[in-house]
This record gives sequence, structure tokens and C-alpha cells, in this order.
Amino acid sequence: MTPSCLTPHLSRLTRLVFCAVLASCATPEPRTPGSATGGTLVILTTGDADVLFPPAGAVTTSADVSGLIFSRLAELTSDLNTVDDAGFRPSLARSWEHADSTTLVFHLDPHARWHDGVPVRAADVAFSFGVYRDTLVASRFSPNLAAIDSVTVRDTLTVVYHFARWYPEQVYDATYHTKVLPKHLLDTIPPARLSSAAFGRSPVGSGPFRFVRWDAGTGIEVAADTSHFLGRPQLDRVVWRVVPDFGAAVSALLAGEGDALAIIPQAELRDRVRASPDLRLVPYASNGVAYVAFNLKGRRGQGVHPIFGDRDVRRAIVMGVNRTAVVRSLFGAEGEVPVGPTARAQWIWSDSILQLRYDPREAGRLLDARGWLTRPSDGLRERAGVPLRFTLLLPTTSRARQDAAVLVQAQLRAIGVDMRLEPLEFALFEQRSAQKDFDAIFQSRTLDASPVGILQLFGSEGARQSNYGSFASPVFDSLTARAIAAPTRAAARPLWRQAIGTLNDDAAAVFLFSPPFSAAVHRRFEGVSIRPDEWLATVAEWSVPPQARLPRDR
Amino acid sequence: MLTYLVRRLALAAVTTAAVVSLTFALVHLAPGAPFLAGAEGRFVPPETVERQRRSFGLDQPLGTQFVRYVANLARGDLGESFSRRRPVADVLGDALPNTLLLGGAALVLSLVFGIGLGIAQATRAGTWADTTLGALSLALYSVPSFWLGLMLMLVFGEWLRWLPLTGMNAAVGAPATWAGRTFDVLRHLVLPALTLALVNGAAIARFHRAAMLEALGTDFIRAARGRGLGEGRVVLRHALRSALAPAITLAGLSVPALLTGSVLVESVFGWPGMGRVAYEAIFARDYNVITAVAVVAGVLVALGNLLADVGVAWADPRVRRR
Amino acid sequence: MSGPDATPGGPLLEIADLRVTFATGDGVARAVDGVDLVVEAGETVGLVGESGCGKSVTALAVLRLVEHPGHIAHGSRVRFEGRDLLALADRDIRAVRGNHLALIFQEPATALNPVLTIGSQIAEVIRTHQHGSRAEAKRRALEMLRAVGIPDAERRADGYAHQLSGGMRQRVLIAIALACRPHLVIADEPTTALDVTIQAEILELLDGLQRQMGMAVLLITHNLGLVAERTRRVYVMYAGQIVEEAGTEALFAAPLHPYTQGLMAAVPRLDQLRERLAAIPGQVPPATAWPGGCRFHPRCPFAFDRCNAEMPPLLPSGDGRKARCWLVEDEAYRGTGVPAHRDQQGEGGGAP
Amino acid sequence: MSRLRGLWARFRARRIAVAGLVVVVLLALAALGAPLLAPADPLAQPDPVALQNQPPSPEHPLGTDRFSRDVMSRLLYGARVSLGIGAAAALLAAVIGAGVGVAAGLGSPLVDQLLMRGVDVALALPRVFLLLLVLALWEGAPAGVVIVLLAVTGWFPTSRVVRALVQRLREAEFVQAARALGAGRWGLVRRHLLPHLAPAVIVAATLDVGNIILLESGLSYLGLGIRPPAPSWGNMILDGKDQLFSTPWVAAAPGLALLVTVVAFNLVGDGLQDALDPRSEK
Repeated sequence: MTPSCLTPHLSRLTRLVFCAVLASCATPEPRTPGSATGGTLVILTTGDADVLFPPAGAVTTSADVSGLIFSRLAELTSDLNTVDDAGFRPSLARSWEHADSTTLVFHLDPHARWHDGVPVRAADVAFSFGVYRDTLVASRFSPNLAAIDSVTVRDTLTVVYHFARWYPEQVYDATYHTKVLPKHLLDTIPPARLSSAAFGRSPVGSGPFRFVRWDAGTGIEVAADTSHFLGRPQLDRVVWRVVPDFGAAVSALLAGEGDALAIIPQAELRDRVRASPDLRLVPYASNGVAYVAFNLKGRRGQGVHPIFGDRDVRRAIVMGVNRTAVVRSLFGAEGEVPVGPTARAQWIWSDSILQLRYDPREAGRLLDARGWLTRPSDGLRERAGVPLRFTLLLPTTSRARQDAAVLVQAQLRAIGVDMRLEPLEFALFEQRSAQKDFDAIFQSRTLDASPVGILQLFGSEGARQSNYGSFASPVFDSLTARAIAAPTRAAARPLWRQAIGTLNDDAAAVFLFSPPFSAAVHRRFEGVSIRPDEWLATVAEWSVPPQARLPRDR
Repeated sequence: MLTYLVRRLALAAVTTAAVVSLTFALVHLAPGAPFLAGAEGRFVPPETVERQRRSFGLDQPLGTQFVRYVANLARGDLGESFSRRRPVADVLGDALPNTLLLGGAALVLSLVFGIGLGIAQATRAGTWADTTLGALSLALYSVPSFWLGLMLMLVFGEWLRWLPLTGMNAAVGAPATWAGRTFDVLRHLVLPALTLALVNGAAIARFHRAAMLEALGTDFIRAARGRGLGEGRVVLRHALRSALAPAITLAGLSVPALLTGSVLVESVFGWPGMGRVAYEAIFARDYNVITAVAVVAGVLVALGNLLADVGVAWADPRVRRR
Repeated sequence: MSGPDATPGGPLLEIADLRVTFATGDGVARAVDGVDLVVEAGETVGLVGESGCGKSVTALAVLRLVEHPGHIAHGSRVRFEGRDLLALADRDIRAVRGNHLALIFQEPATALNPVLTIGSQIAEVIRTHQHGSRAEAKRRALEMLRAVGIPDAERRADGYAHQLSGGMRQRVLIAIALACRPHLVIADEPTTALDVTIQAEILELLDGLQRQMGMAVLLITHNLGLVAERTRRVYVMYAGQIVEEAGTEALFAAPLHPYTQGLMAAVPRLDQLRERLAAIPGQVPPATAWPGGCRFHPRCPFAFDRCNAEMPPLLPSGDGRKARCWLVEDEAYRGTGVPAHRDQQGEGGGAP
Repeated sequence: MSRLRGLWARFRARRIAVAGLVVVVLLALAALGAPLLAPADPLAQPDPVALQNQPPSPEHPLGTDRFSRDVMSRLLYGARVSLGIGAAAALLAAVIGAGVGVAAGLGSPLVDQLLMRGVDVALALPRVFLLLLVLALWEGAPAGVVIVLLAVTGWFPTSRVVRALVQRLREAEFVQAARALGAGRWGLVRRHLLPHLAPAVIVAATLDVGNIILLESGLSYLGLGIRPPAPSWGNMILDGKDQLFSTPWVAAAPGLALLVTVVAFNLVGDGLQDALDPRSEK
């Protein structure tokens, strides 16, 4: 990496180091009420964490909490530019450079400390990579690390990543998926036991907040690491409180029992938050997308599907769905109709991407042309006595998808398509989707900052993975391959957009909704900004002015 | 006494064994598999799933797994939770006290409410007050508990803002003192405990009213009045003591329902108890947790019966023999 | 026979025009219908009648223990030690019950609370009326248990009713009744439920305690035999009314009312639990449907037209006795126990 | 038959029980006549954007849900599920219970012991937990399976009652006489026992209906009963739960319907019980 690229980071870095020095010089003494730092952020969440060992945590609450306790080598900045190195700012690594096209060298911040006081060293980084890749740990992040051959320690503060090949998102892959873990606390535990070790119940990290306590089913508390090497966070504490019911969570928020909620999908609940004098809605770009994928092959991936094998029928169905109405009904005016398997948080998003418009008349014409004719008895279509009927698999755990399915069902009925719903509980749903045992499936994805994940969903290569519908298009494959290799975002964008356009044109799926992402945050918090992929990424900079503090801010 | 204990324990053992075997079979034979769920819309590679299955011995034949499970169980080892990555005993250890708190409070409240209502009705038998209270207890007996919970939450939590909506404590901002924390938990306890107690208490009231009525018509009550005892003493000491058995039996039988069957109320009020653990475990196919819940349920049933017997024996010396 | 605590200036208990009605599904039952009765201090008085005649309800009414749907009619009077019990406040009547005026119930099996210890049930009465300490009440309770002849009183006091035999239970009930040294004990069929040998023991015990404490006893029974041995005066009750009132000796010498005659002829048998009277045909009619005229007339061997038409009052027969029968006015009947008109009728019937 | 007639005559004398029966009959009629009575198609979504979450109005007496569906219509159609499952499961449970009871009552002591100890154990099984388990593990069980499950886990008390009754009847004179005359076992059951058992079984079934309706609604509320979009009262409450605080009528209406239905069944059950056994009258 050229120094010019690093300059802006260095200036910020010096400031941070300066702060850190100040913080470490000042003996931690009881703060007076008027002091600049202080405050408690109470986050309401509908689910408890499972395990606070980052490679193993599977639920969002775990990721949120681990995000504050642990740190990465470098942090993505808020525009989520995963391609250019300029999209990252230093964290545990205060700088990095590309030694050659497949070698990336990180220089650790010598002041970085684990919460137990032990310094963070290169060996920790290499150890962490090993843990994430260990088959016995079976981390779900390990596929994201496939392009990294190895990680080696050059000296105590220098760690080297070796890649199999050159590509623009090397820094992203090296830093984003893995949190650095404390080797000195974990290397005595057999890899197979790591996920279940006591560490996952009382983790020690190097992030801006240190773990305090966890009452199962009730809540988790972390407190500011006052001697953090990047400067202590403004807030004293962050607390997660589990409120399993969403409506109740919003009410608890309105009643002042909490300060923040990550997402409020329903319009009427957002209106209630808006009406509250204490709360503020902070919208941020959505990184979620939900879509109905058609199974192009027969059940269990055998043969060709009798309905969805036909591109025109798929197109008719897409045109028969009024996606805008679905989104309005589910989310109100703020909901978004996705342009493809992407979301506004990704840098490839564009409203200009080719899409099939809602056109029930054209849909009917297409179906007529393919021989699916309306029978007078009930207005449904059939061909040679076979009704135009299919089953949509969806998980009972997702309220939004169930609601959307009910809406789509009624819309398709209007063009003579009989869609049956098969709600399954999540484990069963996942099993059936992995077995490709379905006609159509209602998927939902939380997208990474990088668009490469799209390949898993619709690329031919992904057929082994989450491309459950077995969609295959050589045009799409070649366009995405070129996009991935494009050295800059400017070069990559048109390629991605074109690829998604082919997906739409082939009607691989009905891209139904992107839930609007709006956090509700109490007004007393200042400096609130939200990074769409990790809504708490900047929480260390949130603060509460002394005069606005509540009793719980103490 | 000894034969009684042996009989009870034998029944408890058979029941628990039946529940555990049944649960084990159901869970393992059912479609769906663990480790797929909980990934929140992210892809879990099949290799990962397979490795995790192996690490928990799920690739073994079912018979082998069962034998191993029972052997571990005999040693007091409930295994490890798949989804929570910790010993099942710890998972239950976190949830059980909460459930005991809620269930215990509900049990006490439902006894107080049921017996109180029964007395109030029986001493006013035939009056409009009896009829009104009877209608109330019938309504509460017939109401779906989860719906009653929602309505109580709507009225007292949302409209009146008297009580917190969900959860077990304020989590934060929690008062620092022990007394303050206790008060905080109690405030959260009110609505869920009340919901359970009203429904359960109504059932008790229906039986207790009849028992009280019978007791109040007995010769010994007339005799007690004839001795110049005050009405309060006659009703609360003489009649109540002799009429307690059905209420206690019913309360004892409701122990398992209050503790494991309160899934609905726990889910309405976000109470971090056994019901929720069981519910979540079932959906995550967390076999060890599910089976452990079955063990606990079996034990609780036995415990409930035992409690009922002890309670009845306490109230009625006639059954103390044997 | 006069007790030491006799209240001067009036009888100990005076019941006047006592009426108790029960509202039932079949109409109003007049269970007690104008009873007058007097008990002097220290004396033993008998109240005799078949079951269903209203004698137990009378006993309950005295202490206002008649329960819903029963009702003591307005105008009834019960004076005890100079006070009108029916007019007392609830609190005050409770102070009388079990204290100066005690009841012994018919069924020792059911009159004790099965779930409270014997001792506590005695102590409870003592504490209710005499406000002593707990220990004092307990001591007194044991004393009473010993007084009524319960062996091993300490152990029994902690026991329960079901652990005692029938006779022992009745002894306990007597102990409870006498615990506060009442001035009057109303004993309602105190021995009916017991077997013969025990009956005698219990009655002896009661007699002995009465002599000791000098209280008055109103002995309610269907068994004339019991009354004969230990009362001075007897009231005979039928269908809610007193039908005859007499000194015991006089009554047994020459019963006036045909019903009393029937009772005597019925050879009271101690071992007979059911009090059916073989000598009197038919049975006591239901209290909701007392016959018009003399209530006994349907069963009366001597009934004549007037009996059917007009209810006789309690008619004095000159020697201080009274009987509710038109025949009392019949000299011949008074002398022989056989009414004149019967003779006439018989003669008339016999003659063509 | 005459025993049933006697039961009916004594039942009829209880005004409040008759009122309960009237409500039950009305509910049954409403369920059967749902297509005629319902103001709208319970699945129709006239306009999920403009007409969602409408408060009660003359057009929608109970308002609309968030799909703009008419709550009243869904309530009427939901009655079919609640009443149908409740009645069918209670009946099936009563039949199974009666069968086992008769078998235990008439069978050899060994059979009797085996069956009754089995019932002892079964009564101690945590019913809700097992139902939850089975329905969650085998997702999407059709209504028939739900009915069978509810019945199979609910017949135990009935079997005890019937067994006691059979044992009493077995010693009764007329049964002994029939035996002496050489009546076969089945003939005995059909001719002499069933007429005597019928009232008790009917009472048990009626008392059970309310209970089962509550149980089914609870399972539906957990998302384990009838599949959406078909309405059942339990899943309607589930539907309304998320918006309880903004549109309470969506959850309130089905809950009230459940309350009224179960109260009515309990009134009928109590009335029948009292009619069957006048001593139990309160």
C-alpha cells in the first residue's frame, strides 16, 4: 500500500494514540457527575445471546455483544467500501501494506491490551485465524477465509497474511470475518471444546468494552475499557435486555425501560417511536433482502421442475406480484422493493438495475401463451388437467415472511396461480431447503458488506451451497467473475448491476422486500451514527451530555 | 408410610423413565436436525453441520445414543446444549430458579385466591354475591391463560403503565441495593404470576367452594357455633381446615403445569424460565435440553403429587395413617 | 331440686311461643310451631318426641343456631337468665353459647371437628369465653378430659376424633359442653348413636357431673325410658307443638295425650336406633303439610269430628298437667285413658 | 335410552345450563353457517395497504387485521376449527376412555391392573410438553392429527370413571341375572352396560370440550396448530399479538370468543354433571 493512502488514517491514529496515552496516564478515579464520559446504553433485543465466542456465536445478539468486546485488525468505514483499502481504518493493526499481490502485512498497535492486561501480539492474530479455520471448531465463518492460505508471525507486532491469488477484497477478507482472540487464554483448550468452553460465557477481548456479566435469558452487561488503547469509550456501560416479544420491546422502549432497538420493521411501531418525545428514529441503509426462489430443478434437485423449469412462467409469476403493495403493507412508506439479491447497504445497489415490472395483464398473457389456461369453475389455471399449483416453503419463525406470503398468495390467485403455503419451523425449513425438497422457497438473507455472497445464492458454483433453487446462467457467472476481479468499485459496479439484471430477466426469484432499517435511540445520546452492517460499530463514540443523564446513567 | 413412599417413588421412577424414553424417541425420530437453525439467514456449510453432528455423537446408531444417554443420566450428566454451547445442567440451572420463582408465586397466589374465593362464595351461598363471584371464577377458569396475560399486559402495562411489560428485571438501571433489586423483580413478577394464579385459582375456587359448602353444613360446624365461637374462627379454622384437601390436591397436581406448562405465559411475558428454554430447545432441535426438560417434568410431577399428599396429610389427620 | 346459681325472679330458661319456619321447595315448613317450655335452675327436664317432631330444631332455636333457610318467627321469645336471647346482638349471643348455656349434640361421630386436636377444641371454648392464657386453657382442658373419664388425657388431647371410640367422643363432647361450667345444658339425644352399655355409662357420667356442678339439664330424646329415670318434668312434642306437659311420675302413671300413650306402648328399646313407633300407625307427616285440626288426628285411635276441624289448645287437666287434646275435657278419658265417645262409638258400632 | 331421557329431563331443569347449551348451539350454527353469516371472505385482502388495521366500524364490526381481512369473518370461520377440534377430540377421547374403562372393568384382574397402572403413569405425563414436542417436531400436522393427539393424551380420567362404573354395574343384579342367562360378553356390554355408561361418558366428553378448546388455542398461539392463512382463534390471537398495543381488537375478539365458548361448554358440562349425579349439585 502506498503511504498516500495511509495518511488520513495516520492523522486520526495519532489522535487516537494521544487519547489513549492521556487515558492511561489519568489514574482511573471516581468520576464526578459533570465529567464528559459516562452514561448507560440499554439495548432491547428479542433474543438472548447463545455464546460469546465469536467463531461460534450464531445469533445477532451474540454478534452485537462480541462486536464491542472484541476487535478486528481493521474496521470497515461507514460507506462499506470493501474493495479499496481506503474503506478501512486502523484498529488492532495501526497500519498494513501489500508486500506483493498475495502477501498482506499488518503492524499491530503496541499499546493494544487484552482486558486482563496482557498485550495483544501477532501470535494472537495467527492463533485466531487458526481457530476460525479449524474444522473442529466448525465456525460458520471459515468459508469466508477460503482464499487465505496461511497467516504467519513475523515478529511480536507483525503478522503476515498469505493469499492464494490476487483480488481487490483481500483486506476485507483478512480483517472483516475474524475477531482477534486471546491466545494465552485459549491455547490450552482442545479445539473441539473451544465453543463450549467457559470463555464463551465470560469472554476477554481487546475491544472498547469489557465483559461484566450475563444473566441467561435476561440480559448482558459490558463496561467501558477505561484504559483502551484507542481511548476510552464515551459511555460507561452498554446493557442488552432480552424482551422476547417485539411489540413488547417497542412498548418497553416507549416506557423508558430501554434506550435503543436495532430495527423496527413495522410502520405503526415506527410511528409510535416517532411520536415519542424521548426517542429518535435513526434510519440506516438496509442490508437485508427476502426473496422467493424458484426451484428450477425437480424436487431434491432431480430433473426439471414442471412449472418453474419454464422461464416464461417464472416471469409471469414475478410480474403477477405487486411487490410495492407487499412492501407498503408490511413496512409502510419506508419499506424498499429490492432490485435484486442486494440491499441499499451494498455499494452495488442502483435503482436503474433492470427489473420486471408488476403487470398482471402481461403475466396472464404469458401464462395463456404457455398453455396455462383459466378454468371457469374457480378462476385458477391448468394445463392438460394439471393445475398451476405450487407450494411455498417458509419458516414459522419469520413474521414478515409469513405475512408477505399471505399477501403474495392472494395476488397470485388473482392471476390464476394457486400458491399453497407450507410454514415450517426453522430447523425443518433449513433441512428441506438444503435437500432442495421444495417448489419455491421464501429465503431471507442478511447480506455482507461485500457483494460476493451473491455468487453463493445464484451462481452455478453456489448450487452446492445456498443456491437452493439451482439457478444457473453462464452469463451471470461470467459477469460476476469479472466483477470480483475488477480492481476498483467504479469498475466493478456496472458489472454487478448487469449481472443482477440478467438474474431479474431470467426471473430467478421474486425479490420481495428489504426491511427498512431504522434504529430507535433515546434522544439523550449524541454522536449517534450507524454503520449498516453492524449497527453498534461506532458505539464507542456515542455519548450522553452530563446535563441529560438519567438515574441509570449514574 | 414406608410402603407409601416406595409406591410413590416407584411411580415417579416409572413415569420419569417413560417420559424420558418417549421424549428421546420422539426427538430423534422426528424430521429436522440440529445445527442448521440459528444461523439467522446465513449459510451453514453441510460439512460444518456434519462435523458438529459427529462431535455430539449423533452419527451413532440410535440405540447406542440412548444407552449412552441413560448411562450419563445415571451419573447425573445431562450432556451439553447444542445451541448454547454449555452444559445442559447450567442451562437448566439458569432457568429453573426463575421458573420456581414464578411457579411458586403463582402457586401461593392461586391457593390464596382460590381458597379466598371459595370461602367468599360458600359463606354467601345462594346470594347474588355468590352468583357474581361464581361467574367470575367460571370466566377465569375458561379463559385462555395467554390471552388473559396479553390483556393484563395491555391494561396494566401499556394503558395504565403501572407495571413493567416483560422480562424479569430492569436489567439495568437496576437499583443497587438488595431491597431495590428484590422490589424490581417483584414488580416484574406481578403480571405473569397473577395470570397463572387467576386461571389456576379459579379451578381451585370451583372445588373449594363445594368443599367449603359441605364443611359448613356439617354437624361440627354447627357444634362449633353452638360453643359460642366467633364466625371468623368457625369459618377460617373449623370449616377451612376440614375443607382444604381438594384445594391442596388440585394445587399439587397443578405444580407441573405451573412449572413446565407455563410455556405460554412465559412466552407472553418474556420470563426467562424453563418453559421458554423448552420451547426454544424444541425449535433448535437441541436434543439434550429437550430430554432434560422431560426429566425435570417427570420429577416435578412426582414432586407435585408428593406435595399434594403431604399437604392433605397436614390438613387432614384422618389420612395420616399409612 | 334447686341449683346454687338459680337466678331469682324467674325460671332459668323460658321459651314462649317459639316458631321456626323453613322455606323449602315444597312450601313453608313450620318445624316448631308455638312451643312454650320452662326449665328451672338445677332441674332436669325432658323433651320427648319422634324424630321430625321439631325437638332438635327447638334446641337449636334456643341458641339461635337455626340456619338458612330456617327462620325464627317474629314474636317468639326465649328468655335465659332474664335475657331475651332472640334479641341479643350476635356478639352477646355468642357469649352465652357454650358458656352459660351449652349444647350436647346427637352424633358424637360428627360433632367433633375431625381435623383439629381434641385438646385444642376444648381449650378453644375455654379461651373464647374466659380469656385465659393458652397454658391455662390447656390445663383446664386436660382437667375436663379427666373429669369426663378419659384415660391418658394428655395423650388424647393431642389426638383426633377419629382415634376415639364413639363413647369416648361423647365424653369429649360433654367435656367441651361443660368446660365453662354452664348453668343449662341442652342434651340432644346424647346417647342415641351409642351402643347400649356405653349409653348407660354416658348417662351416669352426665348425672354425676350435673350433681357436681349443679346445672340444669334439658334432655331431648325419643326414649321415654331415659326420661323416666332422671327428670322431674317432661314435655312431649309432636308435629312442632308441645302436646303434653306433666310431672314425670304423673305422666308415666297416666299419660293424657293419645300420642303419649302411643309412645309408652311403643316399648322403647335402647338398642333401636330408628325411632319408629310400632304402636302408632303411620308416621309423622312432613312439616310442610301439617294436617288441619289436631295434628295427631290422622294417626289417633280416638280421633273424632272435632279433632279434624279444630286444633285443640294445651288444655289444663286440673292437676297442673296440660295436654293438647280435646279429650282432656272428657272426664271419662281422664280417668281411664279411654274416651267416652269411643265407648259410645264402639257400642253404637257394635249395635245394629 | 330412558337413562339419557332422565338425564335430559334433569338437565332441562337447570336454567343456567340450558343457557349454556343455547350458546353452544348458536356457536355451532354460526360455525356451520359461516359462509352465509360472514360479511366477507375470511382470506380476502381487499387492500392490504389502505384498509389494514381498521378499527371496528359498521362495515367491519370487529375491524380488520393487518392484511385488511375482516376480523368478524375470520372469527366465524375460526369457530369451525375451535369447535370442530374440541368436539371431535373430546368425543374420541371419551370413546377411547370408555373402551379402556370397560376392558379394565370386565377384564381379568391382571388386565385391569396393567391398564390402570398404565393410566397412573400416563396421567403423570406432562401433556402440554408432549403435545408441544410432537407438534413442533412434526411441523404442519393436519387437523386430523391434532385431534387424534389431543384425544390420545386426554382419555385417561374417563377410563377411570368408566372402570369404576363398570365394576359397580358388574355386581348389579340385572347384570348378574343376564350373565346367569348366558349373555355373551359383548352382548352384556351392548345391552346392559352401554346404556348405563352413556350418560357418564357424555358428561365426561362435554366437560372435556372446553379444556381441549383451550389447549388447541394455546398450541395455535405458539404457531403449532392450524396453518395460516386459515383462521383459528389461537392463531388469530397470535396474529394480533404483535400489534396488541396499536390494534388491540385483532387479539381481543378471538380471545373473547374463546372465553364465551369455553364458558358455555363448562356450563353445559356442569349442568349435565349435576343432572347425572344430583348429589354433586353445588
